[in-house]
Amino acid sequence: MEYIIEMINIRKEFPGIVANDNITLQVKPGEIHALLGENGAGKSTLMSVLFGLYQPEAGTIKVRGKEVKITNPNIANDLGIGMVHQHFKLVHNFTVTENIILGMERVKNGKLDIDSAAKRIEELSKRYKLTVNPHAKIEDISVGMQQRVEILKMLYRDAEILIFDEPTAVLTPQEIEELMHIMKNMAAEGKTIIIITHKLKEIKAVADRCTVIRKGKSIATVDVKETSEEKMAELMVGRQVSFKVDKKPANPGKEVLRIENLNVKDNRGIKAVKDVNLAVRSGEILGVAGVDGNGQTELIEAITGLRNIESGKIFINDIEISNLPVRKRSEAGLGHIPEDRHKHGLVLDFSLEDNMILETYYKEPFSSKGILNREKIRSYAEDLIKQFDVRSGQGATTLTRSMSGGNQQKAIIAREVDRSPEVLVVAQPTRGLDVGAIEYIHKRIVQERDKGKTILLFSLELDEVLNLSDRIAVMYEGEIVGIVNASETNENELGLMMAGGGRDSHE
Amino acid sequence: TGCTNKQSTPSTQEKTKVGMVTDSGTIDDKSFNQGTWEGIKKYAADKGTIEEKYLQPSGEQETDYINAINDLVDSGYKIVVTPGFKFETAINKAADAHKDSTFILIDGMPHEEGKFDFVKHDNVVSVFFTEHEAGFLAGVASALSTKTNKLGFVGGMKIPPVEKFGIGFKAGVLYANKTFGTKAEIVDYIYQGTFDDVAAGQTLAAGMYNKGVDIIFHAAGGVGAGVFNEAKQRAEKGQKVWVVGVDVDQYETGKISNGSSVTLTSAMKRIDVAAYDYIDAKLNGNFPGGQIITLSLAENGVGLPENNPNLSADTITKVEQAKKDVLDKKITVPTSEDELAKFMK
Amino acid sequence: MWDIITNIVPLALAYTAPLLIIALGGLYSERSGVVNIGLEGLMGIGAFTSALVISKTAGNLGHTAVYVGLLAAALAGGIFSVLHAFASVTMRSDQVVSGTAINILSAALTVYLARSLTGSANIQIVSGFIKRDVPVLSKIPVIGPLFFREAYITTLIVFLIVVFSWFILYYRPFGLRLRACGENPQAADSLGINVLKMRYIGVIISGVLAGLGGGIVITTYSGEFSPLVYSGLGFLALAALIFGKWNPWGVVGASLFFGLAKTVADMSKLFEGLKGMPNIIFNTFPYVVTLVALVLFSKNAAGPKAAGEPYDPGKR
Amino acid sequence: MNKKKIIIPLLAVLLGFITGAIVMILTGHNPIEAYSALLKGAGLFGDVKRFGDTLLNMTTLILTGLSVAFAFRTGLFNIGAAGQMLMGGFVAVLIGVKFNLPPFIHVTIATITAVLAGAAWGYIPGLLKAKFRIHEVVSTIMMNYIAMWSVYYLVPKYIPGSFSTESKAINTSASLRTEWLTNLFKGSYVNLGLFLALIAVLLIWWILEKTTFGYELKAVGFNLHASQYAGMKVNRNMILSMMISGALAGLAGATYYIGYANNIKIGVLPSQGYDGIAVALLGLNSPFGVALTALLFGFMNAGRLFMQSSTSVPNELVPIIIAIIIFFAATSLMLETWLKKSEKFFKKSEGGK
Ligand SMILES: Nc1ncnc2c1ncn2[C@@H]1O[C@H](COP(=O)(O)OP(=O)(O)OP(=O)(O)O)[C@@H](O)[C@H]1O
Ligand SMILES: Nc1ncnc2c1ncn2[C@@H]1O[C@H](COP(=O)(O)OP(=O)(O)OP(=O)(O)O)[C@@H](O)[C@H]1O
Ligand SMILES: [Mg+2]
Ligand SMILES: [Mg+2]
Repeated sequence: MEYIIEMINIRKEFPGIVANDNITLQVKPGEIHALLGENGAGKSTLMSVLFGLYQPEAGTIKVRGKEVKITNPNIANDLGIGMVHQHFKLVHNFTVTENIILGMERVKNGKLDIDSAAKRIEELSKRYKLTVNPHAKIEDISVGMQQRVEILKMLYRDAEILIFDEPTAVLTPQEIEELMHIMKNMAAEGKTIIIITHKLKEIKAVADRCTVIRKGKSIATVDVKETSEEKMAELMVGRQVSFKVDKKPANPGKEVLRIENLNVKDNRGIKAVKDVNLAVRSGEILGVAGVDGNGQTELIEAITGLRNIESGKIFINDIEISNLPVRKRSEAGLGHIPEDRHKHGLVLDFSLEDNMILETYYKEPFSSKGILNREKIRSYAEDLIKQFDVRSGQGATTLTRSMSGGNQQKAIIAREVDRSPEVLVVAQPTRGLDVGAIEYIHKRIVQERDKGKTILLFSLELDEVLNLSDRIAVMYEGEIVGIVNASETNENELGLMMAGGGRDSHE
Repeated sequence: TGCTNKQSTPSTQEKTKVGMVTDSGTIDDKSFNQGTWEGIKKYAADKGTIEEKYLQPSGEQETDYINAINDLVDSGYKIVVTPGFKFETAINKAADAHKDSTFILIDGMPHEEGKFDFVKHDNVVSVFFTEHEAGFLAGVASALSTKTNKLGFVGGMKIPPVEKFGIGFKAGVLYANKTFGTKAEIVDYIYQGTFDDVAAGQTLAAGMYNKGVDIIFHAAGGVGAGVFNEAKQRAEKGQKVWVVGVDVDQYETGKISNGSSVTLTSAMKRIDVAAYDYIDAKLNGNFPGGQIITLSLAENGVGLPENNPNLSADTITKVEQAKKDVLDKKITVPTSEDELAKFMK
Repeated sequence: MWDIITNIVPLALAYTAPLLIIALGGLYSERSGVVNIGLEGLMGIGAFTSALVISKTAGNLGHTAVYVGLLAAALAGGIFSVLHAFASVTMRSDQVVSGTAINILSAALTVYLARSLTGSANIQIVSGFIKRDVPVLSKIPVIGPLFFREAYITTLIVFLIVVFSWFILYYRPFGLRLRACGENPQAADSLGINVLKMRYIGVIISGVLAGLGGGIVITTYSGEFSPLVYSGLGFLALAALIFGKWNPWGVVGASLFFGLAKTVADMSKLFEGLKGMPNIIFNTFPYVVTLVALVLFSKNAAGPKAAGEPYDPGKR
Repeated sequence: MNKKKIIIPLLAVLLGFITGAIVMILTGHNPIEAYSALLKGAGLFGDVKRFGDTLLNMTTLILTGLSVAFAFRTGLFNIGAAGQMLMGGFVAVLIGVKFNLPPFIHVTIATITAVLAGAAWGYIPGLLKAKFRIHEVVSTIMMNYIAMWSVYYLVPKYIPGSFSTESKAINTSASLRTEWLTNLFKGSYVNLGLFLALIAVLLIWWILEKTTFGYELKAVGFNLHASQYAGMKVNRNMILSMMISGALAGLAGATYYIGYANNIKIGVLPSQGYDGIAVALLGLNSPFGVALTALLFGFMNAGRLFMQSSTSVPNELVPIIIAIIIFFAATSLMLETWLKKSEKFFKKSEGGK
């Protein structure tokens, strides 16, 4: 058996679009096979077909050489196929164990047998080094642990073929490292892995072979060892892509954003930000690095006004904004690209144009005396759409929900950048985006800096922080444990600091 | 279907269409709607000269009533029967608008809004009942029948007919105490406040029976259904509790599984007779148009049922005596609290 | 005082039982992800069916007819709820619209059928259940007089169903799956659980229980079917469901709380000291205290996450 | 897209009537006779008075429908329109009975206070939701009953009428009825409320589509978090939204109690409050949809009794038909798929030529 999985000439249409256009994918047993392609290229769709969530219009699927019809996930499970979805499919108020056993529960003495399931989960998590607390509720655990739960779900079902759809988009560097390790482990144990990721480095690190998809068509399958990152990117986008952000040295001006002794509590009432002091100057990008859950979210929300502070002060140009409502802060010159674009960034049921004026609708020229000026709004939105190359079906009137993540993100960036706020808080600006989109967004952020704006960048991706920032602050357990110049540091040093060690640590 | 009666015998004569509009509640309310309708249906069955139909208006506002009456008239209904004082102002207007139609208004008289002066229309007869007299007899019967000397009254909403039943009941108990030496006392005299809260009816009845009340007189529509329900459940267990029914003979309503009934007696109001009689009067050319007619004990318009299996012979005799006192005008049954106060002296 | 309490509590329990079972029905439906505003209508169907069946069969079956009537009520509620399931699960329509249609349809249809089948919209039953002291249990001090004296057997049945439901929902695979469908149907689907089937089951159970609730109304405190059964009990049950935070014991608490408040208000007219007070105080009492209780105890009641959203496997 | 939005409810209505006809045939009645009686009773064959009654019925339903729809558009489910309507009506009647003012001024004050009373009754659930996150479904249900019992107590105490179950009639100066309209419609009580309702439709449409306020309300309705992020005052908007919803219901109360009727009865919650839910949903929560649906319901209400009195069809069939229509509207997805299929079919057969 040369191939454990063969998807031959798969075609899948959605209303108005061909998501998969005669794609062929062949995966060898025991290999780690990467799937690469732009946002919307059709990767998730292809995997959903393999997992039985969608039925293809044409094409054949062979598993272990036998032709199969996978009409629902149960069949996929029976064939030993498991999938970790791009958006986790977990029940937030169930425990880890409950989530894992869901659908194949065992009963003992008439009751759900949670205990022996938990035991088995503990065994699995030891064997594959997937640390989880079987009795914790999903809503209480970190994203990284949630992903480990997803993986355990597959292993618990004895999956032999594991599909990972963008598993690293939401992970911290450490977690990514661990995940790569786990994948290699699993491959070594004979499991076959298909991984979708936009990060070429990761493909390089773990994958044996890589199939590139562009606009629903399979372009090529390459041997990863023999193909450079640049080459893969070029195959995927159809042109050359530069990875290094093009930027001149910063030219910082006066201090614009100042944070003094800031303390903030999280949802559970525990102090999440502790005595933070920061000062950012105009014309510079200050990156904040740190492992997820070390108070970044709370810090962002405190600065932008989405969360009350405990004590301390925040200034923009000597105006204290610490207790101002969101609107006042925005008028004082604060902009915010939020980390969760669906929760905060967009009203998904609004049209694109209505989203473009989300913070400025009450101002001239979009409205006067409380009455919207639809013409102005339309022309403004169309202008931004053109300027920022936001792609969508029906232009300004497209329902935002139907847009791809990358274009949704571009819309937010267009909106925030165009307002040209003096201080721009940018959180996870490129999560889940393809290299082309990332390249573009990075360029715009640097442009803003060069215009003399103050930029506070939060990113879980060390690469991004290192590439974009002029200075880097590292957050650990709610404290800023050190600030370094981007040009004078490297991943190793940052990683160490993020783990609580490093040069400026207090003890 | 329930509302049209297709007569099988084809008559050469065109049948007169007789329509009815229901008051609040439905046609099967075991009270004035149902009573009226039964009178009409009985007439149709007996004589075969009318074709009958009822309408339930969309609401209880005057506008709803007027529109329902219009619909009947526009569909060729010549006689319209409306039970309930709520129709008073609507009939006042409709009678003018439809001079060719005849109206039988039960429990009310036409008058203008905000004024209580009777407005005479030659095509309207107004029929009132002396509910207090029925309540009075029920009170006498209850006072004579109680073993615990504790009686209860549950009224629905505080509307004139209900109040009159209640006052009469009080007077009857007083009369019995004075005349026959009974020691009955109305320990709870309550208006529940609705005609539809069945659960509250049961709760109230349970509370009263628990206090030792053994007879409850209800004039409360759906709330009364709750009272009956509680009484029946207790009777099934062998407890001796009773309900006095209202408007119609509620003996059947009170039946329990062994065939007996918890209905001691019922304070009746012969609405069916009124409907029957005035349709007949109209068709025979002796319609008392423009009159206000009060049907009382004397005309057999109110009273207790003929058969009262649950009243002892002695009680029946004594009730007859009380009835005679009223008929002979030896006593005048009060209709209001003020009159009741005088009556006590 | 104790006298008064032992007087009130059994009556409150009698009133609570149908409210509780209807709310519990709502719980199954909403836990599976389908908002059921049609509880009132489903209750009415049950009430109608039980009254009809009991009145038609009591002659032959005697007291057994009452149980047959209850079963028929549950069955009819279940069958009628398929309409709601079909609209909101299969057709993915707005669940509130479909529930509203159920309410309107039920009220009109039952009265229509009652008139065409029996000639009257009121269907009376000769005898329903009778409050009795539960042997042995009613002798337990304190608890006995409160919960087991003057109790309807249906109240016990309802509480058994609550215990059973709690077990089913939290200790059986079925419950885990049902709840998963209400929280994250995509997750359930990806694990091979048939979301549509689970939702059908949830809605049908809600119909069965709401229908049973209607049957209990008839066989305990009402004694007859009439258009009056549509007096808002289903809406109160919806309120109890939310007040009880979509949790069986919470719903028990909320229903009991409401039943007690209502019974106290009804009984108040019988107590000497209270007779003189303006009746607005008693009549609004159950509703006002419910609001106050919500303010005090029930912040942030969040229902099943996916309740109200039709499940569309193609949509992410 | 937009065309489809209109076609589906229309199809639903059509299917509802067809199903109603089938039910009639099955139960031995003549649907053609029945439907023409329904239309005739609603004045669609030229009886001006009857058509006036259709408009009269429509008036209240437009406003309760708008009330529910407006709340829906901002993410709130207002089951409390009945209570808000009742409180509005009570206050209007109170003013109408207690004061003696020049006609125009009197009715204006009565109407405005009704609107305010409705808003106040909506304010409470709004506040409870904003401050304590109490689900508005529970609180509005409770507020309905509180309204019912408050009116039950207040009417006999302050404005008792001939009987303790109803209030005195209002002074004619406080009535929304006008002679010229009544004459124009040959005695129907269609009244100024009709114009108020139509103005409300336009106003609500304008607020929702054209103003920043409407923009905010919709944003809050769709995505609370994004609205917070954008600097909108979420709590304030929630309260305002419930208040406007209540105000519309209060206005419905005015048109009903000092227009349709001229006094207020105790012990009942106006059914129009609940009907408003159906009107809103069938009208797709859009102001114009609500107006059209209210017209449909209005004419069914106005014509149903005539249908019953002049044919053998029982009156209960009308709500059955309404329910069926709603049900078809609810399952409009099925219709949509059918539409799509038929579209495809036609396109294919065209392409084949
Ligand atoms: N449920 C759906 N309904 C309609 N169209 C869809 C649906 N899912 C995907 N598509 C279409 O199919 C195309 C491929 O989507 P897919 O999710 O497979 O992209 P992807 O390669 O996974 O993108 P990303 O990198 O952003 O995850 C999209 O451009 C979209 O237009
Ligand atoms: N319901 C839908 N209807 C139409 N297209 C859809 C739908 N859901 C997703 N898509 C399409 O699927 C593609 C990928 O969607 P997906 O949500 O995977 O985007 P994404 O870039 O991965 O976003 P994110 O990273 O924020 O999750 C997009 O091009 C989008 O247009
Ligand atoms: Mg994808
Ligand atoms: Mg993506």
